[in-house]
Amino acid sequence: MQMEASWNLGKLLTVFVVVLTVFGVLPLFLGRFQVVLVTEALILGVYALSFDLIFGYAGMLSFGQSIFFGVGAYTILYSFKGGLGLAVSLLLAVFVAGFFGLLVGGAIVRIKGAKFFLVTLVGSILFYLLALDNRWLTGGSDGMVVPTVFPGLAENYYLVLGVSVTAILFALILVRSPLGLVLKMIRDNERRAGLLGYSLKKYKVITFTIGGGIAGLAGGLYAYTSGFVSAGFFHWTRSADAVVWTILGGAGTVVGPFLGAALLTVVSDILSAVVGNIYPVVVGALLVLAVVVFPRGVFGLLEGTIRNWKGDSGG
Amino acid sequence: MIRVGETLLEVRGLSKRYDGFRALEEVDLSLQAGHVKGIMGPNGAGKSTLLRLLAGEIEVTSGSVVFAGRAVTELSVDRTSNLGISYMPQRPSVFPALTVEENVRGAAQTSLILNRTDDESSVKTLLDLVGLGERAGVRAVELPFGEKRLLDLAMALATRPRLLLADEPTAGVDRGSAETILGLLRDLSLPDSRGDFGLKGLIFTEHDREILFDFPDEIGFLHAGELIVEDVPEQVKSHELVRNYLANQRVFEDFKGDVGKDA
Amino acid sequence: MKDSGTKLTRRSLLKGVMSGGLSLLAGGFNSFRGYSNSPITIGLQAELTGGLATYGYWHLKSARAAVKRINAEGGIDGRKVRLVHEDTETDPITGSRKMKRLILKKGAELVIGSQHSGVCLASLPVSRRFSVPYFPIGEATEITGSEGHEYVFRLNCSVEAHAEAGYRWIMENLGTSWTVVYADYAMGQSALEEWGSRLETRGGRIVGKIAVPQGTDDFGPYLQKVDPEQSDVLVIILYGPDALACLRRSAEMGLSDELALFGNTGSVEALDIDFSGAEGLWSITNYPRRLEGTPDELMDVNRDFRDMVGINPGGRGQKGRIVDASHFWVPWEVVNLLKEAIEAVGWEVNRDYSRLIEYLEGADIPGSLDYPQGDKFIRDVDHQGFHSQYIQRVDGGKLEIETELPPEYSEYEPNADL
Amino acid sequence: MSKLAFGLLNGVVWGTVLALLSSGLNVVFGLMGTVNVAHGSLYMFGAYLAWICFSFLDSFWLSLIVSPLAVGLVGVSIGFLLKPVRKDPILTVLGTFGITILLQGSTLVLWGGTPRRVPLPFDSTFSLFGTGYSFYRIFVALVSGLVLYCLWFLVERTKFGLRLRASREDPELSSAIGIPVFNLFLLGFALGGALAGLSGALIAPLVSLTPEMGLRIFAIVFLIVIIGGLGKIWRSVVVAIYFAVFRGLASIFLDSTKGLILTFSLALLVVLVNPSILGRSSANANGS
Repeated sequence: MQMEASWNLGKLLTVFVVVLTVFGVLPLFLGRFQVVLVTEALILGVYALSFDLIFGYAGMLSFGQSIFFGVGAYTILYSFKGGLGLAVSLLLAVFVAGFFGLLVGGAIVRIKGAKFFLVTLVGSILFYLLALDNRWLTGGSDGMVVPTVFPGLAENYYLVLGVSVTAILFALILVRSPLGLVLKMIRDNERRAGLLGYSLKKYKVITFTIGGGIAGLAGGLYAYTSGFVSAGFFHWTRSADAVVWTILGGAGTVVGPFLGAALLTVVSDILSAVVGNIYPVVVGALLVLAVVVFPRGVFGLLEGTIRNWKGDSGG
Repeated sequence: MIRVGETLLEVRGLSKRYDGFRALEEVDLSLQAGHVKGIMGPNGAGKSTLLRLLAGEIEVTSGSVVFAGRAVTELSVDRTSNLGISYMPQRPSVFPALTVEENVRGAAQTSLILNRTDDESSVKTLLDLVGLGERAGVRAVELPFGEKRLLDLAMALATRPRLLLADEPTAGVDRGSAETILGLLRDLSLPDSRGDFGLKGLIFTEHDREILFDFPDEIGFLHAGELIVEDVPEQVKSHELVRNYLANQRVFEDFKGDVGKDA
Repeated sequence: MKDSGTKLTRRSLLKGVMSGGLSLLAGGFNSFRGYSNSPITIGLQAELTGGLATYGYWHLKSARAAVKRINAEGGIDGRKVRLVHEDTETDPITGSRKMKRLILKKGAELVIGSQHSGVCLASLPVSRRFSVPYFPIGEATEITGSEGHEYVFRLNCSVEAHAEAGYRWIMENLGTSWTVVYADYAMGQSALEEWGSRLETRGGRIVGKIAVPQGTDDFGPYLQKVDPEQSDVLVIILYGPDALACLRRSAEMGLSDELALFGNTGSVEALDIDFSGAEGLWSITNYPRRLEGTPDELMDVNRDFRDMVGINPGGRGQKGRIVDASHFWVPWEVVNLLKEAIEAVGWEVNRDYSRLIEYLEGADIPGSLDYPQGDKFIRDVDHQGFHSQYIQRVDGGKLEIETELPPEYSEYEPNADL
Repeated sequence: MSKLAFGLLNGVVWGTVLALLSSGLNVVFGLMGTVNVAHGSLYMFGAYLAWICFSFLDSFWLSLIVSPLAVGLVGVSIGFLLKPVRKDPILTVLGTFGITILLQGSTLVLWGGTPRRVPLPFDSTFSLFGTGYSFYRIFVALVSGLVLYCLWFLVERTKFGLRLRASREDPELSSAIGIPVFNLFLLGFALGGALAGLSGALIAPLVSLTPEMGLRIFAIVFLIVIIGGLGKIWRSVVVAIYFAVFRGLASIFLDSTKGLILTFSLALLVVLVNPSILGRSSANANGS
């Protein structure tokens, strides 16, 4: 997180243009399935980013992100059924999921620590059960097909790339803004942030609203590109996915969640093709390792390496 | 607008109980604008509890607090902070992962969307004031204890308080930093330098008798949750219980564990 | 003490990482084959991990055996068959991605679908998007109903087909007052609707509907709701661990002594029923677990079929795994059906699928070694297959076939017209 | 009426078992401030050990000794592994969550996804309000009650318990006056693991064993501990029984998933409106 913070705008912009160019021409080098995989990794990266804003920046370990992912996905379904266009539908997904973020955040804002984890976990269990129970609305565990014409793989990719870039820019601006500073203060030391005049409730609810909206965007994109939705979108293991990606990638950074999501999407794809059911074992081991040995994730490792080069070349 | 000589803070019958334990009992207290008040008393006497009640960090069991003519008894800590009461906690309380500059900027900023230039300049002024200008880019966690305390003070001042509540500002702090802190508090409490920060009053708790009897206008002595005496330093010194306390201070200091601190 | 000679500059390293990264990504790229004489690639979506892992294990064996046999006999139209498979992890989201992986990366031109209805439904849009024929095994009715499309064919019976065949048999043989214990999610809920509505239009009565959430540990409170005085039959629509737990608790509570127990296909599928709680349980199945139960005229071909898949006459594999008898034959038959259809219409890779689809629509399929389950037909309006179903009973720890219900017995009103 | 009575009694029996399971979490969480998310998976592991004892050693009863010992050992290993992060509540949650995934995945690799079954050790049943009820359930409740009593005695009435509580209240002070905090931390994990293992073995004959069984029950057990109050073993017992009875009655008198939703909602509501239950420990855990 220090690297991101210490970079000035010009440097950041250069990196951004380079990365964007690489991603822009990427489909030319990739097979059709790789395009699908990268598209999915980007969507999941946006989803993990939404969790990272809540955890990595505001310090709340939420296992409830799947609620907003699911809400966003179903918003797209019904928005399409109502004949609305893609852009409007995605916006709607952001707003509806953001509204749910506001409600959920408002309800749980006073809870702290390990209990917060429990409350959000039970929250996503509840939403999943509600989705199962209201099959007329959600299609239950079997789900529903989203009524849309599938666009081409490349169109999908560029759409998702565009949305991801927007989300990243938004997040970068947000975390470097005074508001972002307040969130980091709350993460680092709630008590003092309160003593300095910041209403913890207000800022936590704001974070949940923003995080919810972005998760809804990811859910909406997912529903659109995969063409289906199901109650499983709400399942708390989806929340856990976001947690794992973010921790492995590097919490408290904007790039980390994308790294984590991409890494695990690729690892899961390779592993499940090679050895099948050993994947969860690997992920579990990686998570333990990450927590105990490199709590700042892959991004933290990368950053450390780069710092070492800097130190070497300087000396 | 509060003028020198008018009442800044008016406390009536303030009490606090934890599960039946009386941390503070029927405390009456007032502070005139322009005055500095020192609070002394043994550990567990309720000094921190008093300051935290005034700051709104913990809930009042009974009694009332009026600040600048406004009842603030029921307000939460962020509201009182925004009204101009700033509380500097007993132990250093900084944002460890953020830089020194970010710590102060976070306290000083007045907009949520934009980094305003006048915020930036006040951050710089404050850092220079406490002597941390050179350390602006260091992460707070890496600061030694004394500098953390300086940072604490800079943050407490950054909110532009009218009343500063400082809880043992020099306890455990190295000599150099302690002098900086005391010098600042003393300067800030001089009428002509108050204009810079708009500070109208200061209440602090302290163990060290030299500091205590150095510059405050009034001193209060807390014992077992009760405000035994509150008067000008000379009068307080002559009070029997205070004399006892001062004589035995070494004994008190050896006593570990402050009952009020974590409650 | 730094050796500047071996030190990497940042620039060169960045370059190395980038080109390495690109070649790594590009290296994984599997070019899409599309020339005749090349093998025909058939994909299989299998549940190898997760809740339905037992099913996927057998589906893969069954498909592999079929492909092996065809290749040994010269392939399809002289072209070899290549089987590619992916694990859905019993999860629709993963399953949908794996469907794309099969088609886009592994070049599957035809895909045999999953056992999991959610995975099948999630894969339907993919099948339509890439115009790849899809043969789901999942039983949800809407797969060949409201959500079906022209590329989807289901050889095995749907939930509604089980209901159509099963309710009549129960009414005629076990009783007309039922209590239904069902899984409280899509599979159980839709089954309840389909069984229940049929029962009630024919004058039967559902005395109690007991919904049970997935993963219930304590069945006591749920089964307490069963009133043996009022109902003749306890119909169990559960699968796997829940079915097992329900049967055990109903035996403990003495329900099995007071009324007849009837289970849907999932209730005993791939489960060891060698325990007292299962004794006397009736159930419906697409295909007998034990060789003895298969029709006499097909007994020999079934012996061969089971040999090739690796299943003994008792319905277990070499390691003692119990087969999901009701479904494992589907991949075998789909592969054989594809061979038959492709050879009949002279279809080539990457050509139009329309003639293939035309051939499959309304196909009449006679029982044989290619189709060991028995005679069946695919209805042209909704691409739903119908075949014989069997009523079986647990007797002395074994599943004994009681009755065979012919294909027509299952046929219900179509829900779609493609 | 008999339904109500059945629901109550069955709830008490099931609740006692849940209480035993939650007491293990309570020891680690309530007394040491560490949330062991892997507790559910340890329980699952204990249950699978019972299945192994039954299937391969031909004795279910053996597992009542083997499971607590083996799972207690796993508990110690977890404690050891998490030593570097044991003071950070969020990192311990994440770390033990990783261990959960690891244990569940390993079970799947080792023993497959097919549901496993351990037969009831007693064949005999008696009639409870018109339906059969196995004596084994009563046995399980009695054993659970006994173990809970011993645990209560250990924590509240012995020197060991005093040290455990002291190290929870003030780790620094405890080290200062010579209590080996880290060893106690390990011991707490061992105890928590042993309790999870024992619960798993006891429950094994009553449920279907799957790798997911641990995670499924974890949220419920965690809720019970939170609502009951940390370190308060008897209150956990009451809440567990209350929970089981309520859930049982809700599934008797309501549509099942709706009953489950109601149960979870009410539990969540209790946690939300009374955040001071966790009170001091969370404030301390979050302090800088």
